[in-house]
Amino acid sequence: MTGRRNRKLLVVGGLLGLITLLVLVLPLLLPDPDAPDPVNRLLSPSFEHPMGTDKYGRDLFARWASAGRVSIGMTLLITVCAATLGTFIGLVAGYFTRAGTVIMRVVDAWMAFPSIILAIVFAVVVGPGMLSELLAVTIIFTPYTARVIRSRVLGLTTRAYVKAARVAGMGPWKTLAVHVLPNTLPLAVVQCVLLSAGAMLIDGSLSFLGLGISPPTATWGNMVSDGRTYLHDHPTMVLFPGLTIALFVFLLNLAGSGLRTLVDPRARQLADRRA
Amino acid sequence: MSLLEIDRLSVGVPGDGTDTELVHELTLGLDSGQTLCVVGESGSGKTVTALSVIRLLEFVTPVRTTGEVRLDDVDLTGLNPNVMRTYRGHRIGMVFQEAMDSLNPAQRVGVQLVEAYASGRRDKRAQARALDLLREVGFTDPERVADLYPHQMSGGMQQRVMIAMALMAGPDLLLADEPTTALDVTTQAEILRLFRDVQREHRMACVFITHDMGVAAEIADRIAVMYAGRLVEVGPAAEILASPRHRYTRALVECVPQVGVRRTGGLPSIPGSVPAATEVLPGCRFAPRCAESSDRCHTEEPPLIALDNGVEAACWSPGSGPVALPDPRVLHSDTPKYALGQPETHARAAETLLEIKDVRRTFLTRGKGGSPFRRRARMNAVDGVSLDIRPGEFFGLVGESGSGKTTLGQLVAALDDPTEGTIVAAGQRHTARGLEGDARAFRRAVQLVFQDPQSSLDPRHTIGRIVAEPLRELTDLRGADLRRRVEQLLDEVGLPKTIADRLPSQISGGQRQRVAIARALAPRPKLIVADEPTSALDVSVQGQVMNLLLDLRREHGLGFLFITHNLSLILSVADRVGVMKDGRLIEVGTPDRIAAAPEHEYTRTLLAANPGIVPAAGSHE
Amino acid sequence: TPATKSADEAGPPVRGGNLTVRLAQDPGSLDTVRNTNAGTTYVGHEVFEQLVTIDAGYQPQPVLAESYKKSDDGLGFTFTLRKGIVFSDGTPLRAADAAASLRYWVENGSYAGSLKPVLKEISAPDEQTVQVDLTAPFNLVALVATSHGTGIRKEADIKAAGPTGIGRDNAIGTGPYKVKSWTPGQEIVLERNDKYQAPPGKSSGYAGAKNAYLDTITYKIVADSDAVLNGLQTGLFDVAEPSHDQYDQVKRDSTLKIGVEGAANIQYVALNHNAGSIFSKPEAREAMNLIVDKKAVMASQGVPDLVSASNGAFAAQSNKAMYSDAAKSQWDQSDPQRAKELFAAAGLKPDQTVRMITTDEFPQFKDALVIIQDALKKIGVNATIDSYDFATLMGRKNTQPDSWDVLALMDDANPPVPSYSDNVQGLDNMGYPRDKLAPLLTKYNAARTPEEQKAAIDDIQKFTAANLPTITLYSAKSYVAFSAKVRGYDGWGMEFADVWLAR
Amino acid sequence: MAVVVLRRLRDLVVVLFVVGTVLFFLLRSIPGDPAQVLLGTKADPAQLDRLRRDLGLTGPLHEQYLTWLGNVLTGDFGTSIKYQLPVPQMILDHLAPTLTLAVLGIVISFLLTVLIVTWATVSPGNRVARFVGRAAQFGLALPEFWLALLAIYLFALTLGWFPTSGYTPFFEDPPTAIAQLALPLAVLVIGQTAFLTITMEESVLGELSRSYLRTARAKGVHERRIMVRHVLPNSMLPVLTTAGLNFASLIGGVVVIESIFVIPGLGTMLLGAVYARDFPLIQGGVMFVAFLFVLVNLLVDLAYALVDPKVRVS
Ligand SMILES: Nc1ncnc2c1ncn2[C@@H]1O[C@H](COP(=O)(O)OP(=O)(O)OP(=O)(O)O)[C@@H](O)[C@H]1O
Ligand SMILES: Nc1ncnc2c1ncn2[C@@H]1O[C@H](COP(=O)(O)OP(=O)(O)OP(=O)(O)O)[C@@H](O)[C@H]1O
Ligand SMILES: [Mg+2]
Ligand SMILES: [Mg+2]
Ligand code: NI
Repeated sequence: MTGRRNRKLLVVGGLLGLITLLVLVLPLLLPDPDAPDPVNRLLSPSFEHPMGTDKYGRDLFARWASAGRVSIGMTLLITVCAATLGTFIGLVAGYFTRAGTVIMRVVDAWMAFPSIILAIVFAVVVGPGMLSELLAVTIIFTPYTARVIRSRVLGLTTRAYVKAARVAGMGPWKTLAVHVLPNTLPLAVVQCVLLSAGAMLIDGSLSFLGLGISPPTATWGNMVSDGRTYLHDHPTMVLFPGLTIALFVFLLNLAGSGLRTLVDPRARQLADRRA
Repeated sequence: MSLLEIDRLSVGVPGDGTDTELVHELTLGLDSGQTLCVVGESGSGKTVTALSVIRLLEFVTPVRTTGEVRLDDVDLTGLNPNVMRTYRGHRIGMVFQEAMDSLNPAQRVGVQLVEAYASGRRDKRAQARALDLLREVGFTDPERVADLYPHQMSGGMQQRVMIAMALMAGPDLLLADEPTTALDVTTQAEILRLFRDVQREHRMACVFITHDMGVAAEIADRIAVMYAGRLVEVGPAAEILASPRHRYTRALVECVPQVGVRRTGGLPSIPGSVPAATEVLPGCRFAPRCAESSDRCHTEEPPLIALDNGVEAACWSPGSGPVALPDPRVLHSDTPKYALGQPETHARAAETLLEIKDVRRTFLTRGKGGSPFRRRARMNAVDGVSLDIRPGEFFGLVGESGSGKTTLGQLVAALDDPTEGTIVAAGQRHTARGLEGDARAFRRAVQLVFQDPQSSLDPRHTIGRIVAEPLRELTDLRGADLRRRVEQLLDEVGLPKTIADRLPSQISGGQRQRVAIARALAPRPKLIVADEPTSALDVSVQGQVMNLLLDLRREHGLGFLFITHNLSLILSVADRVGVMKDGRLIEVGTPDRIAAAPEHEYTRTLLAANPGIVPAAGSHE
Repeated sequence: TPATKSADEAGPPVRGGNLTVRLAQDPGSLDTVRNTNAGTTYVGHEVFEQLVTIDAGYQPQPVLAESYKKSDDGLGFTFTLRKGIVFSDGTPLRAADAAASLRYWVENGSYAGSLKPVLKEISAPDEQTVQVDLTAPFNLVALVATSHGTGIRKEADIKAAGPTGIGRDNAIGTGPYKVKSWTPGQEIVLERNDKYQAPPGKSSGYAGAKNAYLDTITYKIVADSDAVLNGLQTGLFDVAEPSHDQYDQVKRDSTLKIGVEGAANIQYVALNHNAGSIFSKPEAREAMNLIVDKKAVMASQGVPDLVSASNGAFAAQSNKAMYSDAAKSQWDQSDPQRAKELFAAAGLKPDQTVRMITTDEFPQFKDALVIIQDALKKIGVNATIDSYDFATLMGRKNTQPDSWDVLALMDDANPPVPSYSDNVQGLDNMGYPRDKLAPLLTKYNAARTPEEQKAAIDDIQKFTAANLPTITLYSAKSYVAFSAKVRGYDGWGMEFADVWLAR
Repeated sequence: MAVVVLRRLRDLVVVLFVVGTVLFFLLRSIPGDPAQVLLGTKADPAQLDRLRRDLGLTGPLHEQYLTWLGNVLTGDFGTSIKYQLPVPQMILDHLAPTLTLAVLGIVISFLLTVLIVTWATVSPGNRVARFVGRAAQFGLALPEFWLALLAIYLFALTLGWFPTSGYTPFFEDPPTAIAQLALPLAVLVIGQTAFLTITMEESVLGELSRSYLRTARAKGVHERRIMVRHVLPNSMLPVLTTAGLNFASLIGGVVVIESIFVIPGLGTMLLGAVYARDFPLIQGGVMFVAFLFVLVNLLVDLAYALVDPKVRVS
């Protein structure tokens, strides 16, 4: 049972790694993804251009690969930021109960903010691009992470060993760092993986709305967006990058729930039921 | 022909690679109208056996069962699931330990009762029967009770409903898995009485699972003792209690604390702990812990053989005759080895170690459940308690669940601030505004041992690191000195040095509690608050841990605030005992006085309800 | 040459029906003076009439004015109104309404910026006469005719104007259509104005007699440009302006017809002359001109039918009066190597990036920058592109003048006067010597003969080429795609007052 | 109960205050203002300044804020700069499409989820039931915008079954309205159902390990009845919460779908308002969305109170 589960997780992780490796290596072999070639604009997929070319004549396969770098990189970056911030807030809100109530009120208000609008406002304030997307998505995801982590921390603080640390004379911040944080980490890691799936989706949405990374840099999301214009004649321009996002997110979700089965016995039952 | 015949039943669950055998070749019989008590320490396979009889285990985990379970000569193990379902409830009823969890929280108990009757047809007959049974299990207003939800009832009420539910379809056999373990002694006494009455009334056979010999003594006709998945001894209750044969049974009987028996010198215990189901032992599974084991015990597994007086036991060197239970009447004059019970003899007699004055702790409760619709109410968990503890004194605090013992303990350990009143511990004042003065000095002086050894140790820290933690925080010891002190502490609580590198999950429950104690000892405290430090442990291990605490007290002159709900235990070891009820300290006195002449009505109830093995007349020469 | 209406479309015109037109944005109001949204103009032309407007050949033609007269000294203009005109609500048109409208336009309209300094007075001496007095000669009629803001409204409506202009509810004009309903953000419905009094002459451009065949015109507000083509193909709209990117697809679709608009735009990149930008240095500007391969940019549009070379001129080549090829030779050059040296000479540091900004409003801006970015990359200059919504772009440009170097936009290729053109005026006046430009503009305004005017324009064009406030890329026409059942329409100016639907 | 509702309403006010204030200062810090949008590229600075003054956008920020706050407290949410209409009216005008989408989307998803999970639970081990779990996980991974485009390509452009975009109020023209809603709704429902299914599956699983099922089995109750009478009702609550949360976030989150399918809803309105720097409209719109968010969660709590006896009785 456990063996099969681990094997599955390995396969999923392997696939994720493979895609990542592919987008890391491929751009070295492929033509410049940003070099326009107006003569060859809007070609359909062929042997020479496996995914065709876009309106500037840029090779879409090369763009797909370099977009992968950016999309995966952004996803990682966003995940790290949102998870770090969310975990910190969750830890503090869960451990310091009185401050926690206040913090959670703020988090509630935070969640009530329509997220896309928030992203737009950020894109406008900071200018569209990496930074604004990072900020916006971090801000969108932080409260969710904070909530999950907090409920976990609330569970942990009732554990006697947290109290025991106090009896042993340990200060609250040190207790947080030494006893609470390490025991939240597995969950935080799982949360990270699930969050990265969400981040990739929202990264797609933002790029799609033109609020993401600036041109000519490609991302899978803005490739879908760019292909939209030619949906009728060149549906593959939308199909390929979108499918990649779907696949990647699917794998991330699988990895997330797979990891969770290692951490959370209840999730293990769910996995067994699905198996 | 017996009603229930279990024949060479083995239950295995698939593990990594091989099956783990949870129950091995168990053979038992039960006549109708009889009560069989199955006793044994945690993990000995009692629940697995019961669930295998009613075939509920297969819903939880894939199981491989061999052998037969016959009810009226029908082999249940071979029935197809649909036929088996008709046996459940109608032929075999079952009552579970956690009544609260065992009831559907979202249905009125009336509905749940009706569902148990004839496949849940909601006809008048079912309802009438439900009300009848509710009345029978002691509710004077069954109509109202039937309309309640489980969470609106106390634990005792829930357990009664569970019993009524098991009776709805009129089964011939009732399985009860520790139905009273989660309850207060007083409530437990009521439920046990109810059980006896109901069983007699309905002429049912009953399998009653417990780990408490005292409980078994109260209601069993026959007793079966299980150890590590094996049946080690079975026979008439009186025989087993009066003259246990298997060495394990004898040790178990000996471990049961008794009211009025002073044992400040040490409690009986069984060394070591129950082997895990996966552990391979060629011989008697009890042999490693057995004081009387011979070579044969370690190499060859003893079969269950019939001995005299209808007792069967699986032991190569069975004992005989009564276990040497100390006689309460005699042992009143028992003098402890060290006269710490008499503070006058102590140098620091005049000063007090702990002074609690009119302490009150009020909680704003928000009701149960995770919903926002909770009404706030004030509840005084500790309601004006005053108490002094002298240096080196062992003070026992007893009371029913929810009486505020833990809350008081937390106040003393300054994990919580009193709403009113002052606590002075080791010269440090503690009031509603928090600790006054040097918090580190306070922590050095007052330490706490928690109930659950499992959760009081950080699962990610090694034992060494756990024990070193207070040393790092509260003392200046570092480096080699620190390591030496940790080793010394481990040694002091009787643990090998090598354990320092292990994780809590890699040691047994009893060892974990020792580690927790070593940690509490680390800063050389003057007062240790011990909140039910043994109640999560088996009786045998409980003795080990108690003995350790008593030894430490003797060696270091430690003061103890020892919290427990086990009256017999505390009466046998404490210098003074306080009884709490509803947040108040209703009675304080020496164990002798409390045992002999309880002043408060409630104390009397507690004493009366305390299950115990009353040495049978004549079994004591 | 502007297209003329072809009468050979099968069958005689039919009255009735509804035409659905796509608008990219809800204009919010029909205040054509203060609201520069394209939709305001489109709808405004159906609802309001000007004293003078332009015909399909961009020539001034009287509409509400029966005639107009320029005084001999060139400082006075007299417009005489046609008699018997009433607004769609029945109020008669008075000269005071026209004067108030013109005054409102001069006060608030950006178009009138160049008129303001020479304007003395606008008055209504009698019920039928509007008099405009100037302090210096000015090509007034051309400006009035071309400006969308000169539609005549009721004086009362103008008085009721709020901070953001004349409200939606006061959109009463004398034009062939009037507002029937307006659902903010969703649609505007116009219906035939029964009180409309057609001017004499055949319908041409905005001028001439309109027949108002359609019962209603529904403007559907659809922001998403990619939904436009789908909408046209599935019959959601009858008329829309798809993007250049969609031109091929539209052309291939047999159910759709294409009308190329007469109006043209000049696409340009503006160079920031502020000290905070590398382009404050003439060498850098020169370098930029050399690096931009205008032909490649033009080709990247993929719509050869719609684009033509700008030759560096601020007006389209078709605009005979304004076009000058004085800058052609400079525009034609492309020399990356020289550009590289010039950038170095300007002091462009190796790690310095050229910050290019634009707006998402039209994809072609970004397209141009992508090509330029690639060209810069080839000579080792890093460039970034940031594309904002329009408001941010303007805010950025105005409030953070040191935060950008290059800005891609477009401007009308048929400016009423040269000073109106961004390519002449520059986007900012901090580093760019507008003071030296001013005399040239004055000379243009004072010109009496076409020859004098032409000479003045040549001078202006030379000045522009020397200082390079902008680099023009190409001139482009917009096109209108419409369904086959739309008749009597050739794509001229989204003007539907003479269009009918085939049965 | 009333006290609780009042307390929650107080929280609501706090949330609105925080949202409103944060937004106010956020908006004033972004480049570009409504004057520029209205007057375009060629406006001269004097004109811009005049318009700004007329719009009340000059003067110290804190004064502007106090003015705004005062107005809001007296129930005046201002007038849209672009449309010259009271903000509440603008919101009302754009509410119907969004609400239709969100309500239908959630209700259909909820019902589908219950159906799917019930079926999968009652017949565990079923191959189709297993497939459902997988499918839900995959559905969760599909980017909404992409799904929308594929749907348009397939069902509108290629097959021509549905219009590509547009919105018609239902009572105006039911067949058109339904046809236009079909695709966006389908896209929404796929994502939501996937999410709710996973939530409910987990919830069912939690219930499956609860001891009361053992009791029910010990009573001899039929497995199917155990699932239908015990497990499913009890595992519905978390799904209700999730559905409520989703509904609330949908209100502000259907921007992408609204934009692709050209639906004149709140999302489109807010997007347009941001681009036009229509400060009062953004302010009012976002506060309204936040209000709905909190309100729906309050309603979910109330629904909880009706369904969950633990809450109901105490
Ligand atoms: N579903 C299961 N899968 C695997 N192992 C199990 C399962 N249930 C019980 N066990 C193991 O079987 C052994 C016997 O467990 P059982 O619950 O019968 O003990 P018990 O005598 O009832 O103990 P307690 O007094 O703690 O209830 C233990 O080692 C336990 O870990
Ligand atoms: N943090 C808290 N908030 C609210 N009520 C509390 C809190 N802690 C304890 N209580 C309540 O105070 C009362 C006393 O609890 P306490 O844990 O002290 O009892 P106890 O005597 O230790 O019981 P047990 O034997 O079950 O451990 C209980 O009714 C409990 O519900
Ligand atoms: Mg058990
Ligand atoms: Mg307690
Ligand atoms: Ni033995």
